[in-house]
Amino acid sequence: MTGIIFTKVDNGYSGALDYNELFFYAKGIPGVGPVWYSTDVPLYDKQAMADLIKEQQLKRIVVAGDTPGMVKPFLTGAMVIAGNNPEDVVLASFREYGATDNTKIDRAKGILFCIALGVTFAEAALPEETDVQPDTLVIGGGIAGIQASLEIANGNQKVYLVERTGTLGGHMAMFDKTFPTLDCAACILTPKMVEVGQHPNIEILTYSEVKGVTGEPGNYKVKILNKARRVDLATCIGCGICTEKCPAKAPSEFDNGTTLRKAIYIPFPQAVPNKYLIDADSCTYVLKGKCGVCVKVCPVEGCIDLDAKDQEMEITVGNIIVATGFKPFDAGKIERFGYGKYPQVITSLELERLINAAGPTEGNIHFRSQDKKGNWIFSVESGMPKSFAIIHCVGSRDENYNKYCSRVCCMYSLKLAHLIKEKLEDADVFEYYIDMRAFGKGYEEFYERIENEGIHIVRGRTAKIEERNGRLMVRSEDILNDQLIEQEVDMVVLSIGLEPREDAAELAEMLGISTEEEGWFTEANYNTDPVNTFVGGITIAGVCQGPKDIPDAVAQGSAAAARVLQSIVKGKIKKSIKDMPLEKIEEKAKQFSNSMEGKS
Amino acid sequence: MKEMSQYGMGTWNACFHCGNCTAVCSLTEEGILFPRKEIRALQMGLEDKLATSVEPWLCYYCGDCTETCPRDANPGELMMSVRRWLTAKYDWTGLAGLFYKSLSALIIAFVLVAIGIVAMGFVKDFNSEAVMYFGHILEFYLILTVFTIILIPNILRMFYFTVIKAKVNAPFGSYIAAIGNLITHMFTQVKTLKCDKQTVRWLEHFLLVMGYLGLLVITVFLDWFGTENQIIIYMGYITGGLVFVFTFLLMISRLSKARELNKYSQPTDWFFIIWLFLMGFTAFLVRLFIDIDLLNDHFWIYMVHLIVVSQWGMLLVPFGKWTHFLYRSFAVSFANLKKAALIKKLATAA
Amino acid sequence: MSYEPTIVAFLCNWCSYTGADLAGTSRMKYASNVRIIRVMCSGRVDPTFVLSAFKEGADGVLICGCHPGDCHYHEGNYKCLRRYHLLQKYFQQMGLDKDRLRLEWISASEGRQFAELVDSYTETVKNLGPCKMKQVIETLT
Amino acid sequence: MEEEKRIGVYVCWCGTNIAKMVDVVDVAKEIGKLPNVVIAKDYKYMCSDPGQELIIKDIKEHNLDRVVVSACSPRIHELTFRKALQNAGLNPYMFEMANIREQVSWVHTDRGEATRKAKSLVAAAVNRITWHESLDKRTVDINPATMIIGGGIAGISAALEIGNSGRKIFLIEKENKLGGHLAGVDLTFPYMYSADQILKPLIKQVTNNPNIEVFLNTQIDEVFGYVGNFETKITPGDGKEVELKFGNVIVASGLKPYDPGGIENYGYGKLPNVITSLEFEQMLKKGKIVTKEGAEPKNVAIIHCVGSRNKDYHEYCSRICCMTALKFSNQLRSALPDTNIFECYADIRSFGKGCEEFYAQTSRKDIMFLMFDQKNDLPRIRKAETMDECDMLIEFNELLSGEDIEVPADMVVLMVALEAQENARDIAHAVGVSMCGNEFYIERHPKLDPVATTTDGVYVVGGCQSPKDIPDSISQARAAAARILATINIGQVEVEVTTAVVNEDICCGCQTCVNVCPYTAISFDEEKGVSVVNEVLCKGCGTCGSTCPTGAIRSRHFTDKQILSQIEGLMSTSIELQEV
Repeated sequence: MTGIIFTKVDNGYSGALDYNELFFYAKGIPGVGPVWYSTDVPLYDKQAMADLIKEQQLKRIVVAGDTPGMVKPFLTGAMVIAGNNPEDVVLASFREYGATDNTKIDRAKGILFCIALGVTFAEAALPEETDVQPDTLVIGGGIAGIQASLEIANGNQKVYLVERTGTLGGHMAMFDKTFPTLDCAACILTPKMVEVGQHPNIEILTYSEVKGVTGEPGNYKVKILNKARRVDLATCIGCGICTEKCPAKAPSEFDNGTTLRKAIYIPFPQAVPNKYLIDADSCTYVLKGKCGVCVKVCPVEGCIDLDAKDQEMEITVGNIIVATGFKPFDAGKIERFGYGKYPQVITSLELERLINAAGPTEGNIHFRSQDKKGNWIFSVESGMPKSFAIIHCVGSRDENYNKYCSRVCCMYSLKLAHLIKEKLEDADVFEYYIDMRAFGKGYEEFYERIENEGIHIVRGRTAKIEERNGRLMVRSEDILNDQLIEQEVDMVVLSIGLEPREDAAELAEMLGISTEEEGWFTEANYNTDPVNTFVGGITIAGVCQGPKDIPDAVAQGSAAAARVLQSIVKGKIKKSIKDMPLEKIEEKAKQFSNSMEGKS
Repeated sequence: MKEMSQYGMGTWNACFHCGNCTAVCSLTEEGILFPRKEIRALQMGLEDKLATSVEPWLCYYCGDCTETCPRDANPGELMMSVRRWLTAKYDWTGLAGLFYKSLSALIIAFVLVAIGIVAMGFVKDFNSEAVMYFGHILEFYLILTVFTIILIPNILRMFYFTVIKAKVNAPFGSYIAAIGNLITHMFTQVKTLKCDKQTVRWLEHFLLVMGYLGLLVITVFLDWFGTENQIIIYMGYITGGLVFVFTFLLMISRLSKARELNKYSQPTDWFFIIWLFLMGFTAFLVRLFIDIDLLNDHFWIYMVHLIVVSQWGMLLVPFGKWTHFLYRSFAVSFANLKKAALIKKLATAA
Repeated sequence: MSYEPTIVAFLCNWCSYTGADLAGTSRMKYASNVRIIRVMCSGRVDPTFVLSAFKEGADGVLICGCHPGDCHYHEGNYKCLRRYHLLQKYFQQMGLDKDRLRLEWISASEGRQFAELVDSYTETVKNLGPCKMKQVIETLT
Repeated sequence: MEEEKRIGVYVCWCGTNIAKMVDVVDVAKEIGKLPNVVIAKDYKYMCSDPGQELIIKDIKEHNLDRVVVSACSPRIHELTFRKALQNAGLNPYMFEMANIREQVSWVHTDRGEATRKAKSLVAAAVNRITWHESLDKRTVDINPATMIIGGGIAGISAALEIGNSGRKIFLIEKENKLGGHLAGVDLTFPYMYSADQILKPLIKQVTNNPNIEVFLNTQIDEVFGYVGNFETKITPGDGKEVELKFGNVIVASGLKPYDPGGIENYGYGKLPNVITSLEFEQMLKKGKIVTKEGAEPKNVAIIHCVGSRNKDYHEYCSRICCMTALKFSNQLRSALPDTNIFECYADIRSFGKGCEEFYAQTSRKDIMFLMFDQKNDLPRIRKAETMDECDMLIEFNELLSGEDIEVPADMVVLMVALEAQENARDIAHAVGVSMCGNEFYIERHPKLDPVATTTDGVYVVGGCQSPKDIPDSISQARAAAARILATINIGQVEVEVTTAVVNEDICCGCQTCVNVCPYTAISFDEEKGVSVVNEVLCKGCGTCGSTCPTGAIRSRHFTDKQILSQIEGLMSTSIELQEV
C-alpha cells in the first residue's frame, strides 16, 4: 500500500496551493491508503514512524509538497527501520514541475497522481506533437540572443531577432574586459554581432518590441512594434554629420550616463546595425516642433524623416526564444552608500565605461564632475583618483533588497580591481567582500593572481560610506584581521547585482510562461530542462532565467537553439505541458503504470 | 546557546558574518568591535568570551544593525539578550536570571512584595501618618541595602569578569580617568549622542533620568510627602511629572513599534516602563492629594505608591533592567580601561 | 645603447601560440626582442628554417611546442625534439653556440611561463653576444 | 614568372589597445613603402563593420589581390577577415594577419621598441603573403550519426536532444550502466528533488529510443577521420568488435572524485569514520547514517574544499561541493534531528538560482559554520580521548572568531574535489582535443564557443571541461547538440584545405613521409614510385613537409617559401631599423 504525507510548511518557500483540496484528491487516487499531513505523523521520532509504517503496512511513501525532499531523509531512515526498501520513499515536488500557486492546482494533482502510481510526471505529461513553422523569433539581442540566433541561422533556418534598443550587443558590449582571461569584450563580441548583421538567415529588428503573441506552439503570430528610428536604415551611410550638428544632448544609455550623447546618435562605434537613430525624448524637433538641423545637413536625401511614426508588423514563427537579459540593480536604493549623493560613488557599470578605451574618458579613470550646464558626467578634464574601494554584493545577498546571489559580481570586481591597477599602477585598491565566489574555470586561479597584485582584499561587507576630509570614508569590519576599517578613498565602486527587467512580468504574461518570485523566468525543470518552459515552442536563455556569466549565457543560448533545431529537423513540436488536462495525465499515468506492471 | 534563547529572540543563527553590523554601528571603534563578535561567541558557545566582554553594555540599541542586517539576524536584539544574560551572570543571588527566564517567578515575587506592604499597612491599622513614616524609612533602608548587598557586589563581580578575568592590564592612571567618565556617563548617557539620528532620543532619555534621580532625591532624602518647603514641593511635581510623561511617551512608542529598536520587547522591559510610570504617577497623585487635602480619604493611593516603590526597589532595581543603566555606565569606564590596556600593549610591542 | 639581440621564435598554433596570446591578454610584460612565427605544429619546423633565420641575422632561435603527450597531431613535438638534437650537433660542427637554439614546451595555459621564457632566453642570447653568421655569409659570398 | 602583386595593408588601432603602445600611423607609412604594397592604412577598429567595409571597398577600388591586417591575434579575427575577403570576391587565403596586439602592444612597455617590432612583424607578413596562393574550400557530406562518449547526465541529455530529432546516436559508456555520478546521488540541491526520479525516466527514454544505440563497458581507443566522417572500432562488453561511422563527436566523459588519502591532515583511510562525500551520499540513499561502529553519530563535521583551492592539491574550485555540503546539512538535520552539525568551510559559494536562499535557510537550522584557511592551514583530525565523549577531534584556527578550536566529531565528511578522469588523456588523444594543466579539456573559446573544440566536429561538454552542476552540464550538452543539429540540417560541412600535397616530379620515393604521418594520410603509390597524400585524412600538421629530403611535399599555406620569406622579412626590416 502507498501512503501519502503532505508537508505543508516548507521552510520559507510559500506555496499558495490549496492543500486541503489536494488532500482529498489524494485519498481518491487508486492504490493509495492513508493520507496524512506531516503534522499528523511523528516526524521527529524515527522508531514511532517506523511502527506506524508497519502498522499501516505501507510499502511506499509519497512525500508531497512544495519541496518535500527536505523531510525525505527522515522517512528513508524510518522505512529502513521498518524493514522496507529506502528507495520506496518518493517525492511529489510541486515546485519541480512549476505547480507553485493555486492556479496550477490541476498540475499539482497530476504530479500527485503520477508519483502515487510510480510514474514520473515528465513521462506522463508528455504533450502531443504538432506541425511547426520553420521560422524562429529571438527576443533580445544580447550575447545569449546573438548566440541562439547564429546557431539556428547556421542551421539554415530563418531567424527574426528583435532588440529593444538601437543596436545588438546588450550589456556585454558595454564591458571593457571579460574575466578571467581578460580578453576585451568588444574584441570577442563585435565579430559575432557583425556575423549576425551579415547573416542572410537573420532579420534584425532593432528598436523594436514584441507587443503581442497569439497562436499556439509551432505556430505563433507575433505582433512587433517597430519604433520610429527616424533614420532610414537602408540609406544611412553612417557619416555622422548629423550627430556633429545636432544641438540636443541627453545621457548616453550605452555609456550608462557617464557622458552625454546627441539626440541623433549611434549607440557606439561598432553598433550593429551601424546606423544612426533619433531619440524622440531628447530631439528638439520632436519636443518643440522646430529644429531639423540633421535633415538639413544629411547628405542623403530622404534619409532622415523626423515625422516618422511607429509601425507595427506581424510575423509567424514556430518557436520563440526569450533572451531579454537583466537590468542592473539601482544603487540609489541603498541610502547608506550615498550613490547619487556623493559624486565619486560610482557603479561597476560606470567604471566599465570609464576603463573602456571607447568610453567617455578614453580609457582613463577620472572623477565625476559637473559640466557647464550642470550635468554630472565624467570627462578627461577632471582629476584622477588615487585610491578605490570596491564593494561587493550591492543589492545582492541581502534580505532587504535581493536575497539571491548575482553570481558575476565577485569575479567582475576582481577584474575591475586588476584593470584599475593596470591603468593607475600606484593606486590603492580595496575590495570588500562576504564570500569570494570564484567558481568557474580559471576563476580561482584568477583570484589568486589578483591577490598577488597588491590589491587589498578584505573580508567584510561595507556598511556605510560617508564624506570625510573631502574624501569618501568606507566603514567595514576586517573580520579575518579583527579590525575596524575606516578607509578613506577617492572613489568607491559599487558592484551592483542583477535584477529582472521591469517588463519581464508583462512579457511572461504575453507568452504564458511563469516567473519566479523575484521575477526571473521559470524553466520547465530546474535540473533537466534549464531552457524550456511549460509552454511548447517557447524557450528561455541567458540571464532572464537567472544571473549568469558569459560562458553560461552563451551555452544556454545554444541550448535553447538546440530545442528549436530539434523541432525543425524533426518537423514536429511538442505542445504545452501547461495545457495538458488533468484527465489526460491521469489516463497516461495509468497506461504507463499498467505497462510497467505487465513487464514485471 | 540554547540557554540564550530564553533571554530573548534568537534569529542570530542566520548570521553569515559579513561584518555589516559592526561597521554600521556608530559606537564601534578600533579595539571595541561588536555585535558580530558577540554573535560569533554565541554561535560557537564561547560562554567565557561572552561573560568577560564589556561590549554588550556599550550598545544603546539604536537598531541600525538590525535594520541593515542582510540576513535578518537581528544583531540588536541579540545584544539586548546578551545584556539580560550578563545581568543574570553578574548577579550573585541568581534571582535576576530566574526573573528573566520565568515570568511566573517574577509575578509571584511582585505579589509577595505587595502582600507584604498591605500586611504592614494592616499592622499599622492603615494609619496614614504611621504608614507614611514607615514607608519613608523603608525607602531609605531599601536603597541602602540594595546598594550594599546586591548592587555593589554585582558591580565588583562585573569588574572581576570584564577586567580581571579578561586579563585587562591597564595602566594605573587610566583607572582614575575611568572614574571620571563613569560619573558623566551615569548621569548623561552621553554616548547615545554618537548614534545617528538619536539626539531626540537622548534628550528624552536624559530628562527621564534626571527626573527619576530628582524624584528619588526629593522623595527619599528631602521627604517630599512630608515637607512644607514650597521649592521642594514644586521640584517634586516637576520631576514626578517628567517621569510619568516621558515613560508614557516611551510606552506609546513601544506600542506603535515605530522604531526598529522597539520591535521586540521582553516582559521585564514592560515591567520596567510601567512601574517607572506608575511610580512617577502615583507620587505625583499622592502629593497632589496631600496638597488638595484628599489624601486621608484616599489613603489607598499612597498604599499603591508604596507597593509600586517597594516592588521597584526590591525587584526591578537590583534584578531588572535598572541595573542595565548602572552596568552600562561602568562598562564605559571598563571599556576605556581596555582601550588603555590595548594602547599600552601596542606601545610595549612597538 | 646596450646590445639588443633579435630572436626568432617558432610557435605551434595549438599550444604555444595560444600561450603567447594568453601572455598578451593577461598583459604580462616581456622583452621585445622576440619575433614570433606561427606554424601549425612544432613538427613543421624544418631545420632550414632555423638556419635561414641565422642567415638572415637572428641571434637566437626559439622553438616552442606542446608538452610531450599533448601534441595536437599526436607526436609532432617528438619529431621536433629529434631535429633539435640533430641541429645542436650541427651547431657544434659549425662553431655556433648551442644556446643559440632553444626548444621549450609551452602549453596553451602557460602565458606566464612563456613571458618568463622570453625574458630569460633574451638574457642568455644577450650574454652570447651578436651572432656573426650573417656577416660571415655576406663576406664569403 | 612573376605576376604583379597588389597588397593592401591595414593597421588597426584597436581603440587604444594597440595605438597606445604602437605608433600605428608610422607603421602604416613605413610599410606603404615596401614593394608590392599598393595601399597601407590605419583605422580605429578593423574588425568592426566599417573596418571590414573599408577593406572590401579598397579591394574593389584598388584592385587588391592580397590583404594584410595587422591587429590582434589571428586566432581571434583571421576568420572574420577571411570572410570579408570572400565578400569582396577574393580568395580567403590571400590574407595574412600580423599580431601586433597580443605580441606587441600588450606585452611591451617601450613605445619605440614596440613600434619597431610591429613594423618588422608587418613587413614579415607582407613578405609572406607575396607567396600566398588561392585555396578552395571543400565541403564534405555529414554523416548524420553522432557518437557521444560518456553516459552521465550530460551525455544522456545530448543523446536525447539529438536522438529525439530522429538522428542516430552511439552512446558510449565505460561503466556497466548509464547515469554517471548522478546515479549515486540521493537528492539534488537546492530544491531537494529526487535524483532517481530525474535520472531513471531519462535513462528509460534513452533505452526506449530506437535512434540511440548504447554501448556499455566500452572504451574508445582511436577515432579516425574528420568532421562529418569519423569512424572508430569499439569492443563492447560482449567482446564483439563493432565499427561505427559518425559525423560528430560529443565528449561528455565527466569527472572523478579526488582521493583524499593524499591529504595527511585528514587521515582518510586511517580513521574509519572519515568518509568522502560520495560515501556519505550512499549512506543517505540507503537511509542509514551510522558510524563504522554502527551507532548514529552525535557530531558530524563536514569539511569543504578537500583537494580544492590549495596549491598542494588542486588550485581550482570544484564548484559544486559547497552546495552539496549545504544539502548534506539539511539532510542530516532531517534524518538525525538532534545531531550537532559542523560545516568547516572557506567561502560559501552558493551562486546558482535558488542557492543563496538555500544557504540562508540552512543557516537557520542550528548548523555551526566554522571558517578555516584552505590555503595555508588545513584542519587536522585526530582520534579523541575517552573523556572527550566523541570519536575524533578536528583542530584548526577558526577565522571568524580568531579562536583555536577543537571540533568534536563522530563522523567527518570530506567534500572531495572533482578532477579529470583517469582516461582523460586517452580520450583527448583519440578524438584530438587539447587539455589544460588540470587535464580538463579546452574549449575553442571560453566565452564565445564554450562547447566546440579546435578540432571540427568534436565537442566537449559537462564536467570533462571543468566541474559543473546538473543544469549547467545539461545546458552545455544541449549547446553541443544545437551545433550538431544545425550541421545535420544542412547536411554538409566545409573542411580545412591547408593540407599537404606531393609534387610527384620531385618525389624520390624514399617514403620517409609515410612513416612520420600520424594520420596514415600518406601512402606510397608503387606504380608511380611516389608518395600520395589523402587530403581528407591529412590534418595539415606539416611534419611531412619538414621531413621530406627533396622538398617534394608542400604544406599548403605553410610552404617553405612562405615561411622563409617571412623570416627574411622579419629580419631585414628589424636590422635595418636597428641601424637607424
